[in-house]
Amino acid sequence: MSSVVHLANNYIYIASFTLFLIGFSILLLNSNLIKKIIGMNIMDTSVFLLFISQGYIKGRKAPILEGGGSVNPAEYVNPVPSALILTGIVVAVSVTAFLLALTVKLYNLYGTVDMDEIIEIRRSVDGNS
Amino acid sequence: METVRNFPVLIIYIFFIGSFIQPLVRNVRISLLLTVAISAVSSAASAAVVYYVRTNGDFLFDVAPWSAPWGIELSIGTLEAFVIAVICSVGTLISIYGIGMVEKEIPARNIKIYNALFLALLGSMTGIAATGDIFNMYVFIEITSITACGIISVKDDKKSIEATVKYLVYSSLASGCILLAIALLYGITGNLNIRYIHHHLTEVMYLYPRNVLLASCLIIVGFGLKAAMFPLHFWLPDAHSSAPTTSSAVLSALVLKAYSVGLIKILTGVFGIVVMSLLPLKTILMYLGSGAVLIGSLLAMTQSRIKRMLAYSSVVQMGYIFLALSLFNRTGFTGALFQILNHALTKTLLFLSAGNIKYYTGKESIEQLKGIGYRMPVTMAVFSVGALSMVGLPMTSGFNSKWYIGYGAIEAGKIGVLIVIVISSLLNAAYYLPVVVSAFFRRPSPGDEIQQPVNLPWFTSVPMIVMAVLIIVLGLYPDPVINFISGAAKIF
Amino acid sequence: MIEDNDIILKQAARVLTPFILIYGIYITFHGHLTPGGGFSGGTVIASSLILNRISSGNHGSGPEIDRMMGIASIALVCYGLIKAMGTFFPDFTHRVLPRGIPGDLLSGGAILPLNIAVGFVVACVMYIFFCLIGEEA
Amino acid sequence: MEKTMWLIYLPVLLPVLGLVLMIRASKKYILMERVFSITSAVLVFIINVGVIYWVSKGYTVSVPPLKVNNFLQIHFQVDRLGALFAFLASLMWIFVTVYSFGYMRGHAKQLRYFAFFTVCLGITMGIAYSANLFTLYIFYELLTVATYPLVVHKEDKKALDAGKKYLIYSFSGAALILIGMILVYASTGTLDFVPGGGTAFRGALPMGVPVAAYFVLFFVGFGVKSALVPLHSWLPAAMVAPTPVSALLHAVAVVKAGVFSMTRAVYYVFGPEAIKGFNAYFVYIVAFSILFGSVLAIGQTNLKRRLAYSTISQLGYVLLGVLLVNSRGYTGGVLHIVNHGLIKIVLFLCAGAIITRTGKTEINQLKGIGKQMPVTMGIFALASVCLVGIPPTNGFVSKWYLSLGSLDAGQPLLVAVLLLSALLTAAYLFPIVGIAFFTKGDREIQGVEEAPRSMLYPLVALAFLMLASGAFADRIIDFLAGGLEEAF
Repeated sequence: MSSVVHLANNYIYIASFTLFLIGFSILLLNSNLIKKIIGMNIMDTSVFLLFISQGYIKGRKAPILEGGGSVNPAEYVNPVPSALILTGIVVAVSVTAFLLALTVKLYNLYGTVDMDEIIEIRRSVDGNS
Repeated sequence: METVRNFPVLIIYIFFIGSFIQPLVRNVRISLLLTVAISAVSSAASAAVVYYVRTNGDFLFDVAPWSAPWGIELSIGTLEAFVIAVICSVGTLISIYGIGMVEKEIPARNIKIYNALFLALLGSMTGIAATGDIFNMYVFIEITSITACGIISVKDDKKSIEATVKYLVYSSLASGCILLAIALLYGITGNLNIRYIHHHLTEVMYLYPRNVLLASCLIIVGFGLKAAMFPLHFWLPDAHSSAPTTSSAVLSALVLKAYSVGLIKILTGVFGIVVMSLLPLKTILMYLGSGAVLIGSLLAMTQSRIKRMLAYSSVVQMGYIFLALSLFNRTGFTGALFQILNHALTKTLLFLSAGNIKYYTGKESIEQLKGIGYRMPVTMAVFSVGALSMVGLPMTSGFNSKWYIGYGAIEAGKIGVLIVIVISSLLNAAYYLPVVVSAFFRRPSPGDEIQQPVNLPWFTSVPMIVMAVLIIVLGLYPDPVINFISGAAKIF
Repeated sequence: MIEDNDIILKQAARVLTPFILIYGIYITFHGHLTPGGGFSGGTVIASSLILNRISSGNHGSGPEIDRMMGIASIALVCYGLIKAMGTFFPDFTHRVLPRGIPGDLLSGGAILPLNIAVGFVVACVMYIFFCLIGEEA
Repeated sequence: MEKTMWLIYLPVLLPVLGLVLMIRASKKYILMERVFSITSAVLVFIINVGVIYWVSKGYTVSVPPLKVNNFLQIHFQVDRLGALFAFLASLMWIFVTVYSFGYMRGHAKQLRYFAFFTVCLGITMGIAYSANLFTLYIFYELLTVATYPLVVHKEDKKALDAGKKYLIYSFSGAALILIGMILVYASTGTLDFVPGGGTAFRGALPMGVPVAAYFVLFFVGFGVKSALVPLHSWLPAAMVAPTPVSALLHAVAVVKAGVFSMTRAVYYVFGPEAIKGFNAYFVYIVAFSILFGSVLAIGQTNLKRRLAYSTISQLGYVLLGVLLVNSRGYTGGVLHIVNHGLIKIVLFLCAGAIITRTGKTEINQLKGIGKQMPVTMGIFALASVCLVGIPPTNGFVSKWYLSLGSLDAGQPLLVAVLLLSALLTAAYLFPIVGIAFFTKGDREIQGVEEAPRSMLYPLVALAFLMLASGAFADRIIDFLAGGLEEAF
């Protein structure tokens, strides 16, 4: 019984870990490059979800100042994780953009986006080259 | 003397601003010379930092106007100063070598981009070593992975693009794990500065034992994957062998080291000795290290192409570093740091000479290298110095790092580790010496008779000769370096 | 390959581009006040550039890319220098870029110029990406 | 008494200097490499004469240690044993260098041959002068690296295979010594050679590892280079090298370095008391090696391979003397280093002369060679007599001390082994002399004339030296006796 209660109030951890594992396995096991990139994004979003959920305090507002009044930190949620995740998102976007650019180049060079086929072609080319 | 305190940040700025300027430079030669100038300036600055740390000990430096727990701070100790000095100086030598060779391997339109990526890579590696904030370290790790993949794919041919994709996939896997570990640690301790996390972690550890265990496993897997720890090293041979010469030299000599230093900083800084001894880290690192050292050498023996063999031998040498770390004693740690310096020099030397051979004679596989010693005397002489250092001959720096790790193993009571090290240096001999033997003592196959010996332009041969001399000097008299390093080993 | 019967597209693009640009610039300049800032503002500016490029035909982009690359790297260098100023001469930035009254345009100290630089960089890089990938197809 | 003499560095560094000059200079003049190698050999010999003069006066010539790291130092110090070995090696080096002028005429890549030949001289001096285990280990490994190019000089398939085998054996031996060295440092805290051995080895060792385990590491490690039977197969294979190389390296420098380091390990690292408990087992291994080497030698048809197997068994004599761990055994063993070195080098040089003149390497092809090359074969016969150990010659003196030593150690069986092996030595040497003088020469041998003068003079000089060492054996024994009391 206590484990169910334990799971109940840690649902954030469960959600982010399952998402992480899904993304991890897609990125690792799938041979299609586009699917790999999608898997990578799922993995990154799950980590961002966990990171931001660490900063959430029940019953408080989002950390945006209206009209520059006096700032009482007690009313607001912890802003640090969301600021960090901005950088995290930028990093994830740039890695995705780089991977997409490489996929386009690979498609032009090999005519396919599937890593296994690419390895076959290269091995057959290397074999007789 | 106080201005030296902001040199580490200055080095990072110089590298990044230098890499931003690169696209603006008009012709290719100026951009290559700019790279050399910038890395030379920063290695001078890093030498000043080393001198400063040697005289007045560690120091902290707040990058932003806010102080530690909120702003990012750089904690520069003996370990960090040493690693920054290694990165900058070896980077300078590689960039000097690059003046002659980069134009020959990378298509002209990409050279400016290559130089920008090269400087950004050196800057982000210095960042990994210098920073005291783990999220900032994560950002630098990401920059290093992207720029490292960049300088592989800049060669624009089939193999390098495919190797880059593979490398980028693996490294984004690792980054995911590292970021998840950081999220967990942040969840428990509430801040990102290494010192503060360590402070809170020791209190809060008993409340969240599973979080700490999971975070440490994720960090080991993440950094292990990036630093080519033994079972997670499969991306390395493709990536390092299909990259252009200078980038494969930077990759295996410096990038792997930066990640292992990141691992050391987090393990000793964030977790600290108390937590580390609770976690089964010792046994994990020892078995993975021994696996790398033995099985890596066997894999390297089966290779027929030089660059792939050198790539596998990088896995072996990284295995030495992890083996030395697993000993958890002062001599072992000094051995690990000295091995970082030794491998950075030796591996760069070997990759550069392999690149030379490939360019001047177009030969890549080891059988074709018969009698090449007489065609390229300087390159092969330098290559054999590097090979003998890898084998651990007494007069070379390779022996000293093996001696320290071996002696540390005995002090830690693990004679098995010493035997593993000695067996692996024999295995290293088994795949390095045939190359040297066939270069000097085998007559060239009838096909390619020897033309007269190739004389290399000065900027290609000078860095290689400097590195060979450094290897021998470090072999004969490593004392000043080792006394400086053992300052970092006080934590054990 | 763009025949003249695409007048509608050209006219619509000519009408829309200034509004998109102003909106992007607004987001970039008010980065420290309203959500958005360098990155999102830069992408909006880039979208207006890309709209313009499509509407006026995918003609050769070699020199354009170099120019854009130049602008991006100049903006990056300025970003780096402003950051370096902040680190090495903290009091200098207060005098030149005042903290000001929270809430109005010049209140963010060094954040505003940084946002502008980042906006330029992102706009140029996005545009270069589009040209490169567009060229390949 | 300590006497610092900076000249010691010269023999160790000179050949390296010679190497560099040779590579630079020889592009212009052909003969330059020969001039350099003979001058460095003579210079080193002169320095060794000075060293042995001071050492015989009771001084130990040394140089302040160079600090490598805070564990290890490179330290040169010459005591009686080191001075004797250095003197012997440098003396013979001169003659063999002159001999190889004649032998190498017409061979390819002479520059590389003479360069590495001189470097090996420096490294052998390094081994002789080393004052701690680490310096000995450095030069021990460098010797393998420097002798490899000489072994594979012909660069044909056979030479490269022999070279590969040589490398594998030597590096595995060196690896064992590295482990032993680190263990010794960990348990005793120092690697320096202390006459009479480290005190730590007398009691129990901190790690609870028995002293015998340490000694096995060193015994096998150094045993590889001193061609003990189970680890000997690289020596006959290395006979592929040109004769001066196999003469000098495999009769004097390489194998003697192995035996010399074993003596250093027994008497200066572990010390006689520590070894006394378990030296019986090692002595029997060595005895087996003596007999096995001689038996195999009889079966060989190739002249140089037969001499190689005889080296294996003769080295067994030296190890026997060293491992008996009593003063007379020690004297006999070290004396045999000197005697065997002189005799074996003469035998190899005669073989070289025969090969250059007739091109024949098999023993049964040499029928009646005695009539054609009387001087060479006469010296060969003389050397065989010395090696067998017939009374007036130097071979007899060392065998006499060895048997006295084994009697002191209470091992009468060893005396029987010594006598039996003397018989076997006669069994594989005298038939050669028989074939040479007392059988009718067949046609190819008729036209052969005497060895060229540049090879004959060093041969004759070495023969006289061989006889002299027999006559003045007591001078050498007194020289050694001086160093005995500290060792025991």
